[in-house]
Amino acid sequence: MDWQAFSLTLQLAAWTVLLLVPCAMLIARALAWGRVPMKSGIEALIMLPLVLPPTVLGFYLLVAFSPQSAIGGTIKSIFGSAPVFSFTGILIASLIVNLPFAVQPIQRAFEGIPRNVREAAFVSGLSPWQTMRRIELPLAWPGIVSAIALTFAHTLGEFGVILLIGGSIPGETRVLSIAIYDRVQAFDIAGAGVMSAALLGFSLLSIAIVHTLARRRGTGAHGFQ
Amino acid sequence: MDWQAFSLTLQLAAWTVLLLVPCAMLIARALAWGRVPMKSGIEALIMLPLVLPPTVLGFYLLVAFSPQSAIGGTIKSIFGSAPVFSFTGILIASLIVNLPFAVQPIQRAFEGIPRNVREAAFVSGLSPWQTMRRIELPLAWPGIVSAIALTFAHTLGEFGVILLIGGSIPGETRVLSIAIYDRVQAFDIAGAGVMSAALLGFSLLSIAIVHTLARRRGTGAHGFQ
Amino acid sequence: MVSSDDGCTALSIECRQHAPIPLDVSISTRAGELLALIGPSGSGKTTVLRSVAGLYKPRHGRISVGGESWLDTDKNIDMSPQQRRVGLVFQDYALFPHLSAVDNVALAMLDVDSVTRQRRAEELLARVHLNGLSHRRPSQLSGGERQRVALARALARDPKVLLLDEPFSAVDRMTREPLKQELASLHRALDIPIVLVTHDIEEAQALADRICVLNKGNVMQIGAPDDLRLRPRTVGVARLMGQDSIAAAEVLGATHIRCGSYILEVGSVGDHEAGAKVTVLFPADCISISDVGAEHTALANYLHGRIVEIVATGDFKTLLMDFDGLVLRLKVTAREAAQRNLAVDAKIAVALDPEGVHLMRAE
Amino acid sequence: MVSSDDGCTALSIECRQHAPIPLDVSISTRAGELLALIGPSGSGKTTVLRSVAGLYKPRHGRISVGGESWLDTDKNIDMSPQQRRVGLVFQDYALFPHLSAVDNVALAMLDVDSVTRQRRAEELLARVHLNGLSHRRPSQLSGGERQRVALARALARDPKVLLLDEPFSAVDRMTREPLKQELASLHRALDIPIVLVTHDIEEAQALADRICVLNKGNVMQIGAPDDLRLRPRTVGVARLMGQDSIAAAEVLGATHIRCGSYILEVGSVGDHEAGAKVTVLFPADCISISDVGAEHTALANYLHGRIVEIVATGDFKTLLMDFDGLVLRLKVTAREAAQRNLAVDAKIAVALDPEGVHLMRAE
Amino acid sequence: RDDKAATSPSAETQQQVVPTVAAAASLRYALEEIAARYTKATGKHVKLTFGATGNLVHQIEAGAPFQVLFAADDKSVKKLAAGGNTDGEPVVFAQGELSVAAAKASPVAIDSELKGLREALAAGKVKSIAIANPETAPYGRAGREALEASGLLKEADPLIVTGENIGQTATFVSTGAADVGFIARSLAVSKELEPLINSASVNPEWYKPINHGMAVVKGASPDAKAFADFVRGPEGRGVLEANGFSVPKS
Ligand SMILES: Nc1ncnc2c1ncn2[C@@H]1O[C@H](COP(=O)(O)OP(=O)(O)OP(=O)(O)O)[C@@H](O)[C@H]1O
Ligand SMILES: Nc1ncnc2c1ncn2[C@@H]1O[C@H](COP(=O)(O)OP(=O)(O)OP(=O)(O)O)[C@@H](O)[C@H]1O
Ligand code: MOO
Ligand SMILES: [Mg+2]
Ligand SMILES: [Mg+2]
Repeated sequence: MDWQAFSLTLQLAAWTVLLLVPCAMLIARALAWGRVPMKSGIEALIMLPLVLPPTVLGFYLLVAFSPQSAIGGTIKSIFGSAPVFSFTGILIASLIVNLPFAVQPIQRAFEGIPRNVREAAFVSGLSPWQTMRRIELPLAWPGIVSAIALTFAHTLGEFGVILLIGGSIPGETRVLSIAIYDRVQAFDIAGAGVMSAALLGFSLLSIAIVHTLARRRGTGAHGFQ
Repeated sequence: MDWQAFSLTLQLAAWTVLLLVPCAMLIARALAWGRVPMKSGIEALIMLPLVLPPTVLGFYLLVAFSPQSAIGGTIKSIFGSAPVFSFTGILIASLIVNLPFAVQPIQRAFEGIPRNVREAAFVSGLSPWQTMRRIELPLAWPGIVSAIALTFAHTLGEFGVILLIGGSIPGETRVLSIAIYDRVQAFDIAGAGVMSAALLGFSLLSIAIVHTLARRRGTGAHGFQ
Repeated sequence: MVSSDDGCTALSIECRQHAPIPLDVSISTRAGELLALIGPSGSGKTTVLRSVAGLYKPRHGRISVGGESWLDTDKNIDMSPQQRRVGLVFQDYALFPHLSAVDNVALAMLDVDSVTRQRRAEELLARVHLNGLSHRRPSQLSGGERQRVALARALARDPKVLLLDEPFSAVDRMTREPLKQELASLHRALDIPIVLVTHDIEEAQALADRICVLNKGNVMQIGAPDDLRLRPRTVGVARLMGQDSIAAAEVLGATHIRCGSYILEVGSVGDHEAGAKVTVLFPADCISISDVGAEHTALANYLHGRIVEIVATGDFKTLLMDFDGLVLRLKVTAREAAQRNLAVDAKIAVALDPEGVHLMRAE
Repeated sequence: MVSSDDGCTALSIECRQHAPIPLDVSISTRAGELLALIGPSGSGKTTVLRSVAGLYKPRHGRISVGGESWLDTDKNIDMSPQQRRVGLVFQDYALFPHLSAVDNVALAMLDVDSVTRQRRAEELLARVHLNGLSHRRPSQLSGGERQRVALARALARDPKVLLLDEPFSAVDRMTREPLKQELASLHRALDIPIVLVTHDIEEAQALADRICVLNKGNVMQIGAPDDLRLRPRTVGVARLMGQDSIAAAEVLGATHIRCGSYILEVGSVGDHEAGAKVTVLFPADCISISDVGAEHTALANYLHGRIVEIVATGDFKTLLMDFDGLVLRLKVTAREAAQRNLAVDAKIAVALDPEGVHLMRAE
Repeated sequence: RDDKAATSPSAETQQQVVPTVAAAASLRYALEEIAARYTKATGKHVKLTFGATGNLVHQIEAGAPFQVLFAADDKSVKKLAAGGNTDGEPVVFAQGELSVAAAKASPVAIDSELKGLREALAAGKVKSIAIANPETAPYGRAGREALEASGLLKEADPLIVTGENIGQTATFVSTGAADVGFIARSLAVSKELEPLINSASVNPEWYKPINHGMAVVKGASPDAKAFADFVRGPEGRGVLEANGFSVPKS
């Protein structure tokens, strides 16, 4: 069992959720109610990472992140190193890949909040920000939990993109899925099995926890009568 | 441009949506309102394909589907051939992989339907089936569209699992994502670029269409007042 | 058993439970009877209707309609809402948000072929005066318009029992009048029991054959409108029925009570013992204004005092009169008030009809 | 301009648009005035309130409160609902489904520190008689309980304008009375304009300083309750105000009209020419029952006919009387009906006070 | 037409007629050329599928319709044979050479003795060194051996990034994502990669020989066997050698 890969995977998933879900909430909210020009276009764009095969995406990211490229070069000149073959790099990739998983369920949840409940909040003097925090987020909670679960779980299992831009560096970019793949390739089926089982058990556990949470906080959210 | 791969990919995505979404609706509905024992457990199980690295999943499917295994053997004795390295095989894999994408958004959508609207349907004499067809499905439509879009798009881009169990056989299992990867590996960046662009354009188009549909049929669905 | 008269008890409801919503009701109606269910907010009216419709299952209960058992928790009978065939107007309408008004109504008639269905739905909408709005969605309708769509939908199903949870609360007087007449004619035409929850006592009195008063899940009284108005069992019922001339009194004998400084003659003290503390109601019917100054003082039940307040509402004025601490309220027509020169602080004398005075247990 | 009196027009509303909801209203109220907004279902009452609250933006409009401009489509002023500081009770309550009753109320006072907020929220709930239910979620409350939470929430914000969209529609008489008294005392205490949408004319008459009648988005009439009741501008207003004794007539001269086979004296025919067809209203105040048989036939405005129908509702009876084709409706107390032995088919005679008879344009 | 055939009812028979051949990524250019020549010479076609050797072996064991496997090593074909999945004994048909390579823009100078790499490492100019996964890809194993033999492993170890297979490693190098890398000479000299990189063969004494094994899968058609023979025949040898392989005397 590769504990280092395990902890790395968890860190990656946690950071992805932590950074992505708040952004996704803002985007989803704007798409649900805002007067966003070219809404359909933007929605399609957000779906993009879902459509591109992970390795294609990975390849383009590799090109974009390499120190010789414009993006990679700029980042290098600012942070001292290009994002390729680093935790930062796979985190950025993970954020991009998970965008649709985070935005879609939250957007649907926001859209499901009755208009007059939001209006009641406005009339009660709640600023847009307070309305979001106290009314919209609690009511959209099940959708947000969906997004967290999808993003977290998907990151745990993310493979293609990381394979391409990670370089399998122990403790830096060798996440569990890559480690498992290595084992399979090396015909170490037993080793792969142990790690897969660990990943599986852990994911099942975390999903179950998240869902229980959803039910707890979500109580009454569906009680629109 | 590999048109064969393109049409194969479309067929795969279409079949996946066609077969998966109706099942997902039934599952999601049962989870949303049914008294399902061990609900959290089942929900976690459905999320599983999301968590497992595609290659791990692919590997296990490969083992399970091979003619020597119990499952593969049974299928072979019924249909005359094992599902591995065939369109059927990648279709089954695609169904499994996409299960969470199909179930989650639909479940959330069902949960969002106010209780008394369903009660009104019962009192109006609509059987559970009619209630589902005439009330619940139209009201859950945005969620169903989300599910269709996520599933369709994700299948277009699916890579890891198919790489492992598909074997890249032209006309049978070489879908576009695999063909693109192949081009990248062969340093035929231009060829990969053309195919990626085609995939991308097509997906954007289909997502935009689906979303427009969602808005059309979904009008008023959010008009709970 | 309940169906003692001639076996044709149309709807009989028995529900008992302690929590979460306390219920202990036993109501039965005859076919073709319109029963009004009134009671304070939160007394369980909606819950009773939901129980009849099969949307709520009380811990213990028996509900039967025309001899058919819909619910019997002892025998484990519990028919589904679909099987029960009720027409229910939800307090909050519960329209199908994605369907037009006409489709909302038509959907309750799926057993009918689609052409007839559309035609009948349009007819029903016309009956609730919604012609021309039939293709609007609920979100494009006003509150009262929605409520009427809900009413049309409830009627569509050709129900065995009609349950109306404040079906007119959101419609104005002009719209309400014809609707009430629709309901009244429906009531005559259909031989089904109708249960009407309403907060409008006048409406209940005008439409209902009997009124049932609920409080905290208990039936306080059930009877003909005048019964409840003139002979309420409790002060609560009296007040709900709009009777405010209520005072404390002491029973003196078989036909006399002491009320404040007056000794009043009453038709009967019922089974109250002499010396018992009672609460006494003077229904408006038993109060008549006498001419002041005429020396009727010797007469029984002749009170004279002062007008404390006059509240004008439309064609009527409500007098608040004080007779040495006995406060009576009386609604008179504006015409009468003018003729009699009634004014605040003016003296006033009234005579109380002994037969009308009603005694209740002390509060 | 509107604020001609002393510049302290508290609330002035002007909205004009054709579609999708036709609106053409111009209303202004004084500070501390309670304005009742009545009108048929779908006449735009809710839309007007929503416009004031900033939840609906009419094509053309000007809304100002205490001199402050909240909306002016010409000057491109459009304050957000937050900035406007209104208390609004939604017709369908619109409570926050995930919060308890007390939190629903407290949330409207975020500017206050949290301890005070909770305390005041509890106080407000007590004021609407919801003690003990403050920790229930909306889904665990009855219709009337929800409505009262909505009322408490609207009061919580210390609003500059109070907008009430049928705030008592779901509460029974016993619960409603104290709530109305709360509203009346609030009305006295707060120096803010209150707009009350209601379907209950009595409520409007009892509570409102002025009543505004809307129809199809147009102001039909605005004035003191008695103004509207006794001198409605149109038949529609008359009927909305509960006046049903309406007939067609022809103007004969400055003080006479012909109505059916009768020539009646009236106080004034206003600016109607002789020969003009008019509709005439006989408010209940101007109809008094005379003794039949007494030969007053020579007297002006003395009619005699027959009682066609008597409808009893509670303490009152409504008589439908036919005087040679002129049909009048009159509500009398049950007491008077008994004293006069009024019964269906009995003869009856009435005298009409010429001053009370009111002429309107022909329908 | 090819795609027509695949979707036509006779797809099944067509596939049996045209054998499918699986090969490691490092053999891509050589085998593509040999296949073209084979078609020219015999008029018969083969379908080529490239992948990581490990995957291909798993797939064949699971019943993939591959008839011949050209691997990047000799271990995998032996494993396949041990599992009873081959028709006859596997053979080594080519030996690969290891190249050190860097993108044209890379700061690392390239030479067979790795002097440039040593200097660049000393100067701290190297951020990453790409090799294939040494556990699964023989070129990766060889790359690691070369670093060790040249005494650079200690400094290089923390900088190593590994590609899934040698093709991916070459992608790392050619895009400049990795500053330098060890790849198959067969790829380094291909016309696709050559213009993008500087490369040099690594001193062959620094790593153990890289044997490419080949096996005919059980039940292979005569056509497939014919192709296998063609690869080992004179024309095949010539192409292999031209693509940077050396061919052992059989
Ligand atoms: N889910 C629940 N859990 C606990 N109590 C509930 C729940 N739902 C309703 N109640 C309570 O049950 C009581 C009866 O509610 P019900 O809706 O039947 O009243 P109602 O008579 O219809 O009142 P209203 O006239 O205000 O509509 C109320 O006090 C309410 O607070
Ligand atoms: N979104 C909409 N599109 C078109 N018409 C609408 C829309 N919303 C409301 N209406 C119409 O506007 C009119 C005014 O509605 P409003 O809700 O203001 O009426 P109201 O006076 O409050 O009626 P009620 O007493 O029944 O609540 C109604 O006829 C209604 O059908
Ligand atoms: O593709 Mo390989 O197995 O690294 O030569
Ligand atoms: Mg209720
Ligand atoms: Mg309204």
